[in-house]
Amino acid sequence: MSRIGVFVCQCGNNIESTVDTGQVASDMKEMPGVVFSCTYKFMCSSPGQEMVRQAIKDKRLDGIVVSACSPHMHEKTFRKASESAGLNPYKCEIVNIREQCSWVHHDTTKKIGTRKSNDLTRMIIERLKKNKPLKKINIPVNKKALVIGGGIAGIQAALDIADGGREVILVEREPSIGGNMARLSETFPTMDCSQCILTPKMVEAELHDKIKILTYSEVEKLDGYIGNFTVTIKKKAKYVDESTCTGCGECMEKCPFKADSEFELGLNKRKVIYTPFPQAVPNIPVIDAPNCVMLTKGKCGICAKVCGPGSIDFEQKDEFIEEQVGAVVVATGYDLMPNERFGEYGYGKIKDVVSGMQFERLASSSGPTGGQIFRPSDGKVPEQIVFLQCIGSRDEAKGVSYCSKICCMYTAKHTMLYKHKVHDGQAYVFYMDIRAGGKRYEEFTRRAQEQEDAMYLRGRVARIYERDGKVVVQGADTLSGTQVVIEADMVVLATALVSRPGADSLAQKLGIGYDKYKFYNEYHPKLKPVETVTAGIFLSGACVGPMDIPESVSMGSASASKVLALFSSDEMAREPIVAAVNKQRCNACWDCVVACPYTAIEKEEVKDRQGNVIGWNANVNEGVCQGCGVCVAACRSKVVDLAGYTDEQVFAAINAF
Amino acid sequence: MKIPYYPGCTLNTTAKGFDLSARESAQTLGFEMEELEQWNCCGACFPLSPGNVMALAAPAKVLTNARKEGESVTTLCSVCYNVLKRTNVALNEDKARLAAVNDFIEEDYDGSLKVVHMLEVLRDTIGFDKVKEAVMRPLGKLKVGAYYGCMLLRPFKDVGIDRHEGPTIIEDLLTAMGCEAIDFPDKIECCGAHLTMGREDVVEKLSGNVIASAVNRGAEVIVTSCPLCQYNLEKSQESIMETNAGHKEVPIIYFTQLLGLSLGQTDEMAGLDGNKFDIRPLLKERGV
Amino acid sequence: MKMNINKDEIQSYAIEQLERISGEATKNCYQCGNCTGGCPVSYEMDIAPSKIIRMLQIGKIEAVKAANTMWLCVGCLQCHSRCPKSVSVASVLDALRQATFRSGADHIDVKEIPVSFLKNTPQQAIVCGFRKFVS
Amino acid sequence: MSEELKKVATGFEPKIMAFVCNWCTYAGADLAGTSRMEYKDNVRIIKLPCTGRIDPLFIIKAFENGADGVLVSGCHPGDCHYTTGNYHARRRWRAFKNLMDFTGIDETRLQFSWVSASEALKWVDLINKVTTQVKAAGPFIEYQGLSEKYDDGLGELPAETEGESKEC
Ligand SMILES: Cc1cc2nc3c(=O)[nH]c(=O)nc-3n(C[C@H](O)[C@H](O)[C@H](O)COP(=O)(O)OP(=O)(O)OC[C@H]3O[C@@H](n4cnc5c(N)ncnc54)[C@H](O)[C@@H]3O)c2cc1C
Ligand SMILES: Cc1cc2nc3c(=O)[nH]c(=O)nc-3n(C[C@H](O)[C@H](O)[C@H](O)COP(=O)(O)OP(=O)(O)OC[C@H]3O[C@@H](n4cnc5c(N)ncnc54)[C@H](O)[C@@H]3O)c2cc1C
Ligand code: SF4
Ligand code: SF4
Ligand code: SF4
Ligand code: SF4
Ligand code: SF4
Ligand code: SF4
Ligand code: SF4
Ligand code: SF4
Repeated sequence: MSRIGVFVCQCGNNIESTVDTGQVASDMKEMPGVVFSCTYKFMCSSPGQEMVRQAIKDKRLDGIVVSACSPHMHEKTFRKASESAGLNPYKCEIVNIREQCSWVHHDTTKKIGTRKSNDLTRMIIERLKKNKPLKKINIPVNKKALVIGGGIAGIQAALDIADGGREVILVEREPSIGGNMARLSETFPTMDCSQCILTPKMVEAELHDKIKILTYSEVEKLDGYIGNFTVTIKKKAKYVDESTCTGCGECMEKCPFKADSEFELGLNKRKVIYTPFPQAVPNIPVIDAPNCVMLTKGKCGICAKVCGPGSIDFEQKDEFIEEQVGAVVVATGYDLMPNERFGEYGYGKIKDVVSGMQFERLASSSGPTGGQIFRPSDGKVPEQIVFLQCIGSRDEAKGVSYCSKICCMYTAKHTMLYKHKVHDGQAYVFYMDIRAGGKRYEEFTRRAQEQEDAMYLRGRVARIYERDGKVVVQGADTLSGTQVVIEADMVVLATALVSRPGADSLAQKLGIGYDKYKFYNEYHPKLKPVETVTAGIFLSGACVGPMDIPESVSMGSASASKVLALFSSDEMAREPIVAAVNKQRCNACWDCVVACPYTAIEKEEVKDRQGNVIGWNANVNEGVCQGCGVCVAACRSKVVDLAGYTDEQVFAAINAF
Repeated sequence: MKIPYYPGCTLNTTAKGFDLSARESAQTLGFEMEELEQWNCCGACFPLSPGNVMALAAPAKVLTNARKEGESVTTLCSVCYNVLKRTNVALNEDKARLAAVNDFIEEDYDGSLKVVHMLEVLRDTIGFDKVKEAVMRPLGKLKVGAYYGCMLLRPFKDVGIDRHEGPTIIEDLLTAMGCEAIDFPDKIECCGAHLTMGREDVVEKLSGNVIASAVNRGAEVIVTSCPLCQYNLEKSQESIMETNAGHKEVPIIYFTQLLGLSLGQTDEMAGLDGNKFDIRPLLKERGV
Repeated sequence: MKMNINKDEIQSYAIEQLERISGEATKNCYQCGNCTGGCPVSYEMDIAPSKIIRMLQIGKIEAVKAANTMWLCVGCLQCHSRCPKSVSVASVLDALRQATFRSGADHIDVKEIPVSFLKNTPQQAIVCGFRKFVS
Repeated sequence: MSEELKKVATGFEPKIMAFVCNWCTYAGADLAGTSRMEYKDNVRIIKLPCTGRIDPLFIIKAFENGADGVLVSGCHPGDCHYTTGNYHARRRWRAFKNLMDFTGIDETRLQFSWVSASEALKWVDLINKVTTQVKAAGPFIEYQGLSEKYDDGLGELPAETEGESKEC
């Protein structure tokens, strides 16, 4: 038989005015298993709590029910009090007779309030009888972080974590970190040069003794859960020994073969042994294997001959590295929709129709034209240049329905860059709306129009074609309501920001969610913008959706602070409200596995003593389970249960209804 | 091999050359275009508002009769192709509409006919490679602009025989025939179509744009797949020539006529007499 | 020009009926102007295609009916094929023509068409012209 | 309903059981309290972490135990604290609605709703609406006696329906 104590609070007059608490206390005392009951004016006050503690000790209570305010108010208070009196905190239950009773039933005869309080308390007493003592789950935390993606967001996250004194592994797919920002010329809204603000950060990351950068690498596999991940990283062969290469560049100088530069987006060539750009970090070249004559045909080998330290190694193979980490920051960034998607704008065939990013390269002083705006077809200075916004964005029919958010801003920037370099040139912008919702952003786009003479035309362009060396742009100016034609020299498409190819497969490896555009899902778009549904995995930058540098950096820092908070103690305490499978009776139907929103349930092999697999069952990973209980309801064999909300507890409450 | 063929009204009257050259070319390429036993006018324009169910009756009748004779029907005229194919799609998409139309024409067509264009037959059934092999008179030095107009391409979802912004199917055929295919930006723009009734000024402008665009890229011949395009382009060229003495005339002929010539047909077989602007002087000049 | 915008016109039966016949929802249009930009005949139209939709959005169907636009549309479908919202102005204009025909009005008088035209023009142009211009 | 039952129904106060999620609806109901709103007193709440935790058996058991109506409410679709828990719940309800006929429970006795933490007013309206609705449907007697068999006044169930362990 239980020994339960019932404490009915008056809450000053808040409860007492419509509930006869004395009556409730004495009625409950009659219930089997209840050995003590009382009322008090303010149960949550220090003397109130002391009363509870005393009763637990004196009456040797094995469970208490506090009929008072909402558990969202004081459940913690009373559970703490119970614990200090030696009672398991999960043997303390709260009945809400204030917010959901005395305050909403205004009957001053107290009949209604008393009856309802009795009912509610009775239900919880019966529930309490089925409560099991529970212990907080302690998970050890491995205080090393993995950052995937070395763009500005990933670099920022890595630096902040490292500055917090924790080790970081930064994995970057390309030969250098830097991401898309490394390509930009000057950046809105302040117009500082991208390289000037990015390069120091890249170098800082390289030199930081807590950061290990793995370039030309990708995450192959991630196992485990918060605090305890095991990651397998594939390090692609660079054919250059990183430990001996001095970055002298002799090999690149002498390599006789060239290929299209990915970094320059086809506007320029690079050598077959290359770093993507001169400020690359690390400053170690890689050999583009499919284009290397030595690696494909066994001839050449010039780079090896000229390399002083003998760092070229044609025999190098891909390597797999395993690391233990406690948290992961995903910062894999974005890509741009290719120009080839847009038939009406020349399918990428008209040379003088370029993308916004290509224009960045043309405007960049380290770009293929040294910062001069020349048109690609014949190298002439464009006297009239047309910028098209929302290309592929906000286009349900042929592109994506979302707004890419940064193109309004960078287009305004482009018109300024153009005007600064071609003083008597005319820039036109076709736009649908100008979205400049950031600090000093509206002023920026206005400046482009008022001071830098950009002509903004509200409308879309229907088609672009070449005629007599001109790029003819035919569209509408909806403000004047007519079709307009501009015989331009060059056209820049502000193409949609899209997720990286393969973003979905990375998400699957990590067990995080993504939307239909393959952008990663935040746990909550407003209140948990850097968390994912998988505890311990955080998001930063444009892999979540289109965003600019200030936002990417904020998210990088936000993720870092989450990681550092997680790393602040050796163990992580978690509420013990988790599911568990009765493995003997599980029939491996995997209904729960499918249902769990957190992929917390694994398929587990059952082995005999020889190690042969003789069956399967489900197994809940306590580190991952969030305690929603979806699996419990999903299991038709009724063999999963949720601690704290077991079927038994719920049925007991229903039965006492 | 026999292919059920729907000529449509215009190919029986003003566009005889289109019909003739196509049938002859088919013979050479090893198949026969067998005219449907029973057919009526398709209506010549697809009703753009779905509320207009009655206008589907005529094309539905064509589809019904064609279905009785086979599983597919081939057309030459772009307009017929557009109307029949879209009608078929519309009837398949909306069974209520199908039932209403069936009630009206007192038939019970089930939507299972396949509507194809001659260009698709040449590309998909015969193969342009085979066409290439059959060429006896390579038109190597001829610069030909392929004019698609609207009806072969739009709406893409329902009729598009090729990418609707940058189609190449006719160019691919021209290349197989040994011509130099000229890409020009206005190849998918409208000729003015039925506005020829009452608004010739508009037709002259639109068709004029098409011709100018093709000429600007160096085209000496324009091929079409639509009698109305052909008519509008020819007529507009006449007025261009009245006002612009420097304009060098461009023969505007059906792609099947050029195909016929490359396959070695005589001028009569290719129906060259029906065209306002004769291609023969140009052929002579180029020595082909 | 000044317009009085009101609920009765925006929610009028005429607009509702037009949307039903045309199968197009005018509010899907976000006024990008692509249709106007690509329409080969817009230069001749009293009201350009995108403005037609705009006028209908604000309930001005009478103004739209009075314009020459519907009689100039060639049905080339450039508007529809390039509309980012898949709106077909051509269908709306077709529905407007249908509505006009239903009220018994023809756009051209058949008797006035010259015989030479009927003789020389391809059949399809005549059939199509009749369908577009007469009830 | 027979005339006789209708008579019984006059002055009849239904008992309604509500299963609500901890994060949205429970907090919404709390807000109704802090705002001192007033609503019908016929509802008794059972709090669960998520509507996804709710087993259809809970509902049947509630009816067995004398509930005249059952209310289920959680976060709005897309707002679930557990991201997709309420979608699972919704799918389950759809299947369950079909089952209702089979179990002999009138559809009006079971109400599903979404109430967020800020929708105190919606909660109040919902309770009032459900109460009126269930009142109109009259007492639920189809399952009567089912639980009475075991009724010792405390609602204890015999071991076999209760689960494995009996000790408390
Ligand atoms: C034309 C143009 C102009 C712009 N101008 C401005 C401007 O003026 N001001 C401004 O604030 N913003 C501007 N932006 C936006 C800016 O580029 C982005 O906000 C910023 O680059 C986002 O940084 P990120 O780190 O999130 O992503 P990215 O820069 O894309 O970096 C992601 C990194 O992750 C790596 N990666 C991807 N997948 C993997 C993988 N699976 N494994 C390992 N590594 C991976 C990539 O190689 C890359 O290095 C502009 C954007 C464009 C397109
Ligand atoms: C009409 C309207 C609708 C909105 N709707 C949405 C929406 O739907 N979704 C959305 O995401 N955002 C919305 N927002 C924006 C949202 O309100 C803000 O983003 C958010 O509230 C900002 O939070 P904050 O903490 O920065 O500032 P605040 O909410 O302003 O909090 C600042 C706090 O600091 C206190 N304080 C100020 N000075 C001092 C001082 N000197 N010492 C001590 N305390 C001080 C203030 O009292 C206040 O409590 C809306 C805004 C408006 C105006
Ligand atoms: S020559 Fe050798 S040391 Fe110099 S950059 Fe090349 S690989 Fe490195
Ligand atoms: S071996 Fe390859 S990388 Fe080296 S110089 Fe030759 S082509 Fe270039
Ligand atoms: S940011 Fe501007 S240009 Fe880019 S998609 Fe949005 S509205 Fe269009
Ligand atoms: S100020 Fe507000 S209402 Fe105006 S554009 Fe900006 S966000 Fe929109
Ligand atoms: S309780 Fe929720 S999170 Fe935990 S295993 Fe079950 S479904 Fe997954
Ligand atoms: S749903 Fe139940 S029976 Fe099926 S795998 Fe999960 S625990 Fe096992
Ligand atoms: S193209 Fe479409 S969305 Fe744009 S204005 Fe025309 S109808 Fe509206
Ligand atoms: S279909 Fe009509 S409205 Fe549309 S582009 Fe063609 S002519 Fe213009």
